[in-house]
Amino acid sequence: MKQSKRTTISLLVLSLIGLWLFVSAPAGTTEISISTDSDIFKLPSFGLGVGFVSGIAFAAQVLAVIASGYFVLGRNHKTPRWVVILFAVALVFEILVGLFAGKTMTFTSLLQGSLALAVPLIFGSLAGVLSERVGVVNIAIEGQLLAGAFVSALIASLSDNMFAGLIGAVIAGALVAWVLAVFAIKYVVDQIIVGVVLNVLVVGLTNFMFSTLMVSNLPFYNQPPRFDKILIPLLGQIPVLGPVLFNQTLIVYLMYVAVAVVYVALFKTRWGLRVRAVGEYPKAADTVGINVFRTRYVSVILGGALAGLGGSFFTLGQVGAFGKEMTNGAGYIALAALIFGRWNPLYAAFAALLFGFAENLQYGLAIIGSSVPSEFLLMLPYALTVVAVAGLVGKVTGPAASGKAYIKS
Amino acid sequence: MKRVMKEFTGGNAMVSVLAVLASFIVGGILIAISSTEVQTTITYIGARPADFFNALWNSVFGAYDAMFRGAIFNYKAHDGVQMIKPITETLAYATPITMAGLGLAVAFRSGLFNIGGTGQIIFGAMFAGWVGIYVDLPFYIHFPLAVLAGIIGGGLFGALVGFLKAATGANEVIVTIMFNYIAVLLLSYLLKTPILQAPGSVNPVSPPVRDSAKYWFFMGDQFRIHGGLIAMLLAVIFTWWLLNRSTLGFRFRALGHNPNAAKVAGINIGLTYVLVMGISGALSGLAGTSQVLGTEKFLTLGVAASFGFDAITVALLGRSNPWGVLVAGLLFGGLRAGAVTMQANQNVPIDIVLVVQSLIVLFIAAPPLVRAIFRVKESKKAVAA
Amino acid sequence: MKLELRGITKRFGSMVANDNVNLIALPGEIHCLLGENGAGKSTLMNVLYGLYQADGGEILLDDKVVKFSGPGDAMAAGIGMVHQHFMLIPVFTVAENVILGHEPTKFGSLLDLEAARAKVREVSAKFGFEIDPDAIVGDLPVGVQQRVEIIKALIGDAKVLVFDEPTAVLTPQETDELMAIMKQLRAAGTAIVFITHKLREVQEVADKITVIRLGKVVGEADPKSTANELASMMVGRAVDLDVEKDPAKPGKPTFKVEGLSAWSHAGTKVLDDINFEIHEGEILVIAGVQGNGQTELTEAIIGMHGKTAGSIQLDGRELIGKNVKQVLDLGVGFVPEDRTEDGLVAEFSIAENLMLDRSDRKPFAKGLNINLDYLKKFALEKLKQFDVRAQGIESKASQLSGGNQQKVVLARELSRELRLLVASQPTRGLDVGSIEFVHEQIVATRDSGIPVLIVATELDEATQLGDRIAVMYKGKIVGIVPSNTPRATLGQMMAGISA
Amino acid sequence: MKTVSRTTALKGLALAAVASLALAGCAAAPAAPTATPVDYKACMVSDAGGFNDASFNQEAYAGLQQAKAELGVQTAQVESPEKATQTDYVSGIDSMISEGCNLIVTVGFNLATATRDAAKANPKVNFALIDSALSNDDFSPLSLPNVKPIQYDTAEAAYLAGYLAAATSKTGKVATYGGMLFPSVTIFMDGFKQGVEAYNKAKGKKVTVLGATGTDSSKWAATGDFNDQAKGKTLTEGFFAQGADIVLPVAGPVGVGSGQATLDKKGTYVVGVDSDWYGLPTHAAYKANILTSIEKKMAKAVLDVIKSGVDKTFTGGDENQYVGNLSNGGVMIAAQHDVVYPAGIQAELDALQADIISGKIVVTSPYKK
Repeated sequence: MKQSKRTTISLLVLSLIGLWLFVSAPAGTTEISISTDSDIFKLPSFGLGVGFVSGIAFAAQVLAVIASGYFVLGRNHKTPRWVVILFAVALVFEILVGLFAGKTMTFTSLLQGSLALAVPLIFGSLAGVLSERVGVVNIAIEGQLLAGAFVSALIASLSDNMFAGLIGAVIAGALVAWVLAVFAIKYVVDQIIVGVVLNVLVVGLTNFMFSTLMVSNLPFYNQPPRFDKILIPLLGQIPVLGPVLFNQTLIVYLMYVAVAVVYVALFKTRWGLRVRAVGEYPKAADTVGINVFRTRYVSVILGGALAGLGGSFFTLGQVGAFGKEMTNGAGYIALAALIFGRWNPLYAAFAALLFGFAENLQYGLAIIGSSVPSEFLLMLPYALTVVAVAGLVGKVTGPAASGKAYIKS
Repeated sequence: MKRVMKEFTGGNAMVSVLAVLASFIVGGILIAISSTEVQTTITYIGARPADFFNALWNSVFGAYDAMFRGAIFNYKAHDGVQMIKPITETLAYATPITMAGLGLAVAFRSGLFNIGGTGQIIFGAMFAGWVGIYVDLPFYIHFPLAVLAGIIGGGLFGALVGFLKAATGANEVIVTIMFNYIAVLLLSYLLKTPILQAPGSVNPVSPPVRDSAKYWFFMGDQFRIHGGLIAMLLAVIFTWWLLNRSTLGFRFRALGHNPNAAKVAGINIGLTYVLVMGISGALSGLAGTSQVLGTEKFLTLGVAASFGFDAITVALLGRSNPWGVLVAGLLFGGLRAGAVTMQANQNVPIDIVLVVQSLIVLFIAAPPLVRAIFRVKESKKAVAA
Repeated sequence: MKLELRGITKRFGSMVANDNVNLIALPGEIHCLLGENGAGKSTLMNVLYGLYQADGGEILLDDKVVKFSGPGDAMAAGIGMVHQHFMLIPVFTVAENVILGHEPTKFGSLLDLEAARAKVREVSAKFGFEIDPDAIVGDLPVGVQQRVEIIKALIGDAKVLVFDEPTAVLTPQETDELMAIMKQLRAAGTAIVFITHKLREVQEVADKITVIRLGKVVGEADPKSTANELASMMVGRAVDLDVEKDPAKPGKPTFKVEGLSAWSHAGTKVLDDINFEIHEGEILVIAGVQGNGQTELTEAIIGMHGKTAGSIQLDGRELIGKNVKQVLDLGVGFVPEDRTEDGLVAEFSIAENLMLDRSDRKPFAKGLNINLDYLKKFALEKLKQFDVRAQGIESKASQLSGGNQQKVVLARELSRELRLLVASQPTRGLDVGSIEFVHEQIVATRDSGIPVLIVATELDEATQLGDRIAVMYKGKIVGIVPSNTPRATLGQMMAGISA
Repeated sequence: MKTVSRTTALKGLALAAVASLALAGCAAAPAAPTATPVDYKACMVSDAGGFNDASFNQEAYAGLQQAKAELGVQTAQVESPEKATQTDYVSGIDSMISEGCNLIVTVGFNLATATRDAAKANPKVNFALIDSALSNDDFSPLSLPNVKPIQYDTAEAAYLAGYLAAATSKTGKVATYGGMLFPSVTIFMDGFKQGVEAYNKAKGKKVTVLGATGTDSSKWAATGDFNDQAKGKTLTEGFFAQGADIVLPVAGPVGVGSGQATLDKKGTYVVGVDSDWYGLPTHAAYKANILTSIEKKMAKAVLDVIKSGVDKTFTGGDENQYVGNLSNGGVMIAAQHDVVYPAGIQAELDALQADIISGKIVVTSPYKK
């Protein structure tokens, strides 16, 4: 089936959900509360009629489907991205209002939690972007995150200094990435193999160090200080977005910087051009005098450093201690976000946010009491990812040389 | 992948042995570090160095001796059963890992990266478990039916991935990762509903599988090896046949090596994706049956353990060659069985095994590194242009 | 700048790719390096360009010995190269490709794409190229891509320019234009090394000719030598460049294409109302510059192209709507244009490659098993029949030379019960001996009364092999003409001008 | 910016000490040990999560350590892997048997079947099974003379904690969640909920329990695993955003995330589980915000059962099973630490406890059917 047509059909099918929600919308209202404690001007919460909102949202979906059909069938174009976004926003809003019918939806908190869950995913997907854009598949994101989490907790505890912990996390992540790079680039081992195995290795090492070293003296080895939230003046006062985006810990601010820097570096600088060239066609890069191996090492290791930083969010940003296997698969989700985001740092970050949102929505529903068993709610983010990958993204092609070792004859 | 396969087949046995040796040396270092004896004696190494070296030797030798006694032969045991029990434990662990490893090997050889071993094992176990628990039939029908159900369960779950890839181009790595989570959660849910939960139990466990559906415990109840071992060997032979002798496997490999050429030669790529993932999942499903109808005898949340991920390393270590997978499965089974004794006897954390396992794979994948470590010269090979 | 290669030797393992090669290119001179595929021309140029390190000999620029540890050094020294396989990143724009490796920047390390565009425009204007610096290279026609490649080579102010088989993908007109560019550069004092195996071009522009064979310089030739003289020198024996064949004895038109159109994934029309028929015992050559719909046409015939409309009939049966397997089963033999990508599984043995299309049926399959005995017998027989030079039937396809690989593909495709043979650029990149063999096989197939469709991009091959020639341009057939149509006319048709 | 301040100088010194320790190693050699150990070997097999889970495995392990120190018994233990199967439990127990253990404590309901089979096969070895009784394959109860089940009616203590939480809450909302919703998890949540309801009934208030809406415990809130502490934190922040100010995490190490969440919002508290979190280093960062803990005194029970083994007074079988409850001190809520309780609440709690012990109040739980 043609890619473009599939989008239309997917939207059409999804709009059936919208229709069903609209038809079955209960008569009640959904309270939406958007103020948080840090707000100076508290906005009152307000109620929305579920049926009314569903109607509007469904109408928007119908419009989007028609627009998509017009572009695909009428003008033989792909469905423009804004149509898909319009549709998604309308549907999500309809679902949200429906789910929280008769309850209070703490909208801002929902977003806050989504961001918190997404932070390590975003760092992880940036690591993946840097690595895969230069032609090295990075399955080891999980290991890089976990190494970062472990080392940051250890160093920050020993030094009683969070910044030392951050540096330690960066080095740890970079180290794991360096091993990946050496095996993938120098020893030409299949990159997926190295990645999978490195994840196991890091789990083994951190578990080992945890149970032999850390637990022998927890206050000494595993009680790092934790970053406090910093409220940014003015920006932090913007309703909804302020408390979500600008009342966060240093690591989150570093994440914004990292997304922006990686984006600019990849697409606007000499270095980025070379990185992408190496990832697309290393031989061509070689023939214009670019050192393929060095470029690969640098980019992969920088990626690992970012993932390490992301790992520190678990310990220094959130929990304040290391726990066995605490990353719990975040690296794999980051990988999914990266592919979903088409190897673009911005899109990948949005994909990670989407995942964080799905996951936190699940918590939000569990908090207010849901009619669905917890397992099915917990499945939500994973099921959504499958639907997204199969239905909307389909076959995506990454950097052409990703996963292929460059062998200079 | 292709290149590594070549590397692997080109590498000689010497490198493999040295890779395992190197990994055990690193493991030994960790063991020594974690030993409290070693930690204490090093503080006065100047005063009484013998203590330190004694402790060093005791910790490392003691650990690996315990591992040997836990994985192969317990020469310290008092009766024959206890003496040979370790090797049967190794086989018991090796059975599901090898089966699932074979499944992943089939996928790898066909160019698909199946990370979904966990989910497929769970589906196999759920299907086999349900039939084994709730269907009442004479054993000669019941047992094959239950095993078949498990194979089908894993196979369908795997084939679904192949179908999604064929129909929509969805990346199988992502889909299988997500399916693992979904399978675990589904099992967790079903174990709390009457569909699978044992009546009268408050915990998430199923009723036991009926005797008529169980694998044959041919060495008696005091050992944990059962007919699954035979099934594993059959699966190895089957996989070998599939990949090397069958026309279907030929098409799988053609797809794995060069999908374009396969397409031009008239091979139906989409259908082949479904079949590859179906058979891959079916073999993992078989691992599920070995768990639920054999070793475990009832369904719990832990049924798949880490076998799905172990299977990846086993398949990689075995170079996706069925006999290689068998050897790798036995090695990993032995490590896992030995680790328990090592922990019980010497207090060595079980996580050492993960470290050793992953190092083995890394070292074996990079023969030049191993040669560099041991300063072995590369064997004379004709270097092609 | 004067370039001199002195005693260059390059070995790969036990194979000597260049054996004591000497070559001097003077400023304002076009020096042709003539040799067959695999003669060691490209290796020599890779040594010059710093991609390979020579095992012996030295490179001199203006009589000074230079050492290149990589292409960067070579570029800095003033050597530019137009590669045979374009060294362009398909997803990058023209400007990005051109500046790669020596990017203009602003504010430290931010790319200055405006400066890049200006540079592209400047060089482009100088040589009369009309190239949009912001176009994505992958979307450009091959001929234009090559100009990008030339701009890339020139932008570093190259004093020595190497053209590595640059005309393989060009129309005759584009080739003429390229020759003009080369002459323009020569006039400007650039030393040009022109690597090719096409004699016509050598005769047109060469000031000096060095012939290389099996890694050794076999001598210098006079630019005024005849084609057959040059060819004999190149191949090492007397060769007759003409394809020997009897006049066609066409039978019934059993293969018909009517109103065939096709669309790409992106929705653009790639085949536009194609109509032709081929008679039994006749060779129809589809001529045209690469990328004008030939690939899509062959894909549509064998059932690999997505969206198509119209009709393709073989022996009265409709092929559209059938999948690849069904089409092959109707007796279509298909030799794809890229044999390593689409024709062979490199990791498979010769024997396995020979049964790639029929592995699932008798006699190759015995039940669910592969019939290894039959396969062995079959493979040995084909090895002999098609003169495949290999250690044995267990040799991997990747270990074979290009000619032998193509023989394996032909052996497989011709061993079916054929009703139609479709071969896309069947001699691309082959040595003269293999070309002769492939041509013989195709003619023999024709003579057995089978309609044959050949896609050719080289006019010489088209006119020699074809009984009739259909010229394609932008997804349409410009016209179908007899094979003795003048070269100039065909060239015009290839540029879209109807005869 | 620091959340926790500690003496940096001390840390620096310690760091240097570690370094010099590794380098120098010139301390004097100690004399040979002289203590004479008891000829009794007590062993333990953990559930997944291991002995450092800051939760129930750790609490049980503490009992084993105490026995080693106080009774002089030899010990050995096996930590089951993070993703454990029955196979791992069985081989863990088997290896303890080969180590010649006299008594094997198995921690968690997951080990019930493995314990039963091992006990049948090794009648001379004694077992103590925590958090589960034995049953046959058809789930009829089973009694083996060499197995002592140790169970806890945690709901009773959770009831008190729920009452206390309801009384303490300023927002009228408290919250609870599990790691995964097993009975040994939901029993805490259920008891907690009953305590809140009791408070509402007594005072005519309407304190609600978020995360445990409705009677179907399978639909309550859960993080889905016992590892990801960051998830625990996010979920807890979600509770706080919905207005809750006290949270009971029943999720092993994931509870740390909840504790950390209390640091970010003033006036929020966490209720510990399994042991008194106040005293555990793992929870030190937020110990001021620990309202109370629902304690399962496993260490004591383990110590007692080992002692009975040493004294040759071990009694197994269903009839001799130990059910820890308020009455025998097997479960309790921790004493007040830093959090200021509402006036008079301690007296109320004492009265409630007396009523539960006397049977006047019945806290429903799987142990009282």
